[in-house]
Amino acid sequence: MAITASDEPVVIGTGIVPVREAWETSLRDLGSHVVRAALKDASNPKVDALYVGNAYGNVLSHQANLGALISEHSGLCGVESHTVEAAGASGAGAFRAACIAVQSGWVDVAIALGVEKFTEVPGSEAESAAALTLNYEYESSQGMTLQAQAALLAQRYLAHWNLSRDIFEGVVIAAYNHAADNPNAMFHGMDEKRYRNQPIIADPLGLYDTAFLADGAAAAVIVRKSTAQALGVASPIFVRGSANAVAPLSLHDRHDLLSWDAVRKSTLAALHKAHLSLADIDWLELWDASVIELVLSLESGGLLEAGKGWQSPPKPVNQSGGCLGRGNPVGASGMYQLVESVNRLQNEDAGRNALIQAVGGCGATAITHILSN
Amino acid sequence: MAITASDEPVVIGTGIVPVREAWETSLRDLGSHVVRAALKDASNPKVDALYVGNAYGNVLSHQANLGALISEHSGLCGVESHTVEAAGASGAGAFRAACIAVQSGWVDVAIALGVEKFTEVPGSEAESAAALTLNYEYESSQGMTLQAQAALLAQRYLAHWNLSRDIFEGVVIAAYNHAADNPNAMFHGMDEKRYRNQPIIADPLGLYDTAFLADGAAAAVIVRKSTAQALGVASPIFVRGSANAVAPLSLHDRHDLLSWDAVRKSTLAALHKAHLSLADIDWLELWDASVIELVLSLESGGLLEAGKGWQSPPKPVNQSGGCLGRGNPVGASGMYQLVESVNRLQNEDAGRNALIQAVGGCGATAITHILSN
Amino acid sequence: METPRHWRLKKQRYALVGEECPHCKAKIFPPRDVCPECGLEAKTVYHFSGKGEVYSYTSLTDAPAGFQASAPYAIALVKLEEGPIVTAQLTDIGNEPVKIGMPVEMVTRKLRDDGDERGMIIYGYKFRPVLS
Amino acid sequence: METPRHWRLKKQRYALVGEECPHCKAKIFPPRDVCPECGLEAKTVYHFSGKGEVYSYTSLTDAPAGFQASAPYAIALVKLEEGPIVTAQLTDIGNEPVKIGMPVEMVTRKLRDDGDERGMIIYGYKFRPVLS
Ligand SMILES: [Zn+2]
Ligand SMILES: [Zn+2]
Repeated sequence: MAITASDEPVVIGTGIVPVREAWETSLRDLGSHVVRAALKDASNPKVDALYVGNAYGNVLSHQANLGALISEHSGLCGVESHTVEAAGASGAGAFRAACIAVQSGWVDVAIALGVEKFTEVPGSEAESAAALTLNYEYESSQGMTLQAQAALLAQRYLAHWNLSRDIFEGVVIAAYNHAADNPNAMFHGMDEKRYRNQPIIADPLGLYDTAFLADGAAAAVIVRKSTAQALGVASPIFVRGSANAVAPLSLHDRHDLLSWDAVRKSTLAALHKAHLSLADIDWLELWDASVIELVLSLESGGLLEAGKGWQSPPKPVNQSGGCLGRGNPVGASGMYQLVESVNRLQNEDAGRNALIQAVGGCGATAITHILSN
Repeated sequence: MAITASDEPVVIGTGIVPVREAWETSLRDLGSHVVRAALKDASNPKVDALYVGNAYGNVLSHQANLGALISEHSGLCGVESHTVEAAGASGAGAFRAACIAVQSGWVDVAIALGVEKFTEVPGSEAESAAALTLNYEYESSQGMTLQAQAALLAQRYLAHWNLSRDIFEGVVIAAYNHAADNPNAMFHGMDEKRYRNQPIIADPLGLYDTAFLADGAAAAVIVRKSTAQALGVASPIFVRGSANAVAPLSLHDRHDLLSWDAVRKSTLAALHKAHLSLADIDWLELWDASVIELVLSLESGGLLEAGKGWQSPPKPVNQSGGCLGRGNPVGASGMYQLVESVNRLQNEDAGRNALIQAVGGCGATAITHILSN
Repeated sequence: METPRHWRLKKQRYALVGEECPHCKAKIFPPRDVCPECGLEAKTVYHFSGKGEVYSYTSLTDAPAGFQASAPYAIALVKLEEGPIVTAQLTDIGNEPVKIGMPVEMVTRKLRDDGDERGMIIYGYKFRPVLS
Repeated sequence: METPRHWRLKKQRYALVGEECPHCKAKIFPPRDVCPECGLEAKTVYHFSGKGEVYSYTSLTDAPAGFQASAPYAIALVKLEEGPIVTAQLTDIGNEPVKIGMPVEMVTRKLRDDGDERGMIIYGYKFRPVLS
């Protein structure tokens, strides 16, 4: 069949559980729980495909082929399924795969799932496993970690712009305080005293400057606009733009450490696809696995000037609390951003546009979506 | 833009290296080598996306986010990229993702890559890692392995049909002998004496009844037919059908152990999409990570009757030698099947149809493509 | 060491605790959210008798990491009296040849010895021939 | 134990062996197939001097598995004289505070001690302050 451009992907149902340390629950149960919730929310359409965004299941749960595992557990035997992996952008990658699939006309009803389970192993092992998204041969094999990468960026940023680490305080406290209003968040507020007393774990970054690794899952049901009409869905949320762009995986392979090419390209491509400019965007959810990543995303995405990414942005950013306030189930976080944004748009006046961006690795992969109500 | 149904995906270039134990080469080098070869074969079009099919990189090479790693290493900074994982069907999953992407109109030029690197670790660790595609909580944690799964299927099959393990001999010897003509294959022939002297490793299956795990990579460049015409490609290979279907991951969760639902559904859906029946198919490449998997694929795909999957099929099957004769770089094997089939169709008279099917896990995920010249 | 997972699975592993579907009465193991027979929600706890028969089997000489101490061992699909099939090792089989259809019953045994993972020993279900 | 990988990387790790692009003369490390500067093929072996300066740095108290023995340690991006940036630990820094721009030179040191992975010890490059 021929799909017209105006028959764009829309979201017709979502499922989400609070980010937490879900000791008592398996990867499979976390995933199937939100898949079923999303399907129920969409009035149980017949499903064609389930795309699973996950970064660490192979290592932390010794489990590959999550597509077959979770679809069976969700009562969806026989559908299409595979895993999408792009480090922290895995969930957003599953969402984009679902959008592309319905847009192709080869798939009518797709579910995008983001799921991550860190508490299968003790915290130290989880931190080591998290370094999988670095270049093993030339980064993690030298003793590099995710937090150290963020620290190297932050150190260079402060030196380049002649700033002190105090600039991070306002950004981080805002994230934790926004999370106080998010029922899916692990953290509920932060005061100056607590922030200033944090231990420095990778100079210049402290304990609260990097998001806590945690468990979580979120899912969305995606169809074409015409399918939503046929199903009688009253107010779907439109996916107007979608883009994925990568940069060199390793920090040492980038021409400019402080300019995130993947974020810039992905932002521009998603806006271009949506026929919108940044001025048309009402609010944004950007990536903040660490505070410096949010600063660089704000600068490279064009919302703040270079060297000023720590200042107050001109539009609402990360009112969810972001990864810092919500907790970071890495491969699922992109779906948290998207599902929470869909739910928020459903409660806002019509005509709002939101830009949602997840980043995998330390600026290596950026996947951007533009949602509208 | 609106894509018409007749503007189907086509393959305009391929790259492949022989399956082997590539001690001296990294996952990244293996991948980028065939990506560049495929691009050169396609006269170097501007690339929009690279989809990486890989099953074990996280565990065997401690490396996630292969999309960013391999695209940079291939000189493709800034493209879209992510990893597709569906166990043995990962490579075929990347191919399907590329087809869907160009069909959506959101992507014009996509590369599908299958890459797997087992020789990063000693053989025993590789065998243990391979069990990741089983259900960890209820299969691998009980001491189950891939070979044991195949053996359980084979044992039940022989008992159910009252047959002896001699039925496997002809199937396996044919695979190894077909491989003698395949320059990408590890093995080059097998005689009865050698087969009969093989050690039994998981009763009733012997050493040669399961494919050897090895390293490999293969890639294809996929565009829409109209793009191929604009690029001046003389004779692209058409992707007429494509389908992915899953079954319960664990053998113990299946209603009928000897009927592969995923294979049946995926075969029928791909034929339906291509508006073809099995009678229209000239030859097939089916999955044979073990001999019993080929037997069950032949039966569930409808080529031979139940209980007769070990007999000579009515059409040419696995003239490449299959995984048994080629060696099995698991997440890459699906792309080997596809790339070799594309290359073969380019040298055949026009009007041929080939059915290519990869299976992930032990019958858990089946991804089928129908290619025509 | 993977304490959370093994703590979570202990109940199922020690006593074959699954579910009974409240809708179609199917007995379910491993436990899950959706009944594989009728597709409706399943949550009622059900204790299996642990009796069954060998549905298929093989024996492994090359054991995977963590299982070398028990190699060679027989691993089987066991069809429980109540319907579901379970993956498990066979134990205490002595010189008796394993056969499809052979009656077996559940026992608790050491499953693996995580020499590499800080000496953790994991117990769980295996099946042995029913003494007749 | 991961012999194949470490054997493969030994040359780069012991002596900072990279490439020089035959087309644009860019010096490349780590070695790769395509020159990151001009996009053409790069294969000519090039030995780096091992001299450079700290481009960025941090110090870690919580080290990942395999690196606990050397914790706390400083890890840096080092900009080599010839252009490329390398990720590496700093060593022999004594009480001198690390600074961006500080001159450093390559030395070979023990990188990790794979206690968990059969006692394999891996050597490779680290950088130390240049004695002035
Ligand atoms: Zn039921
Ligand atoms: Zn050059």
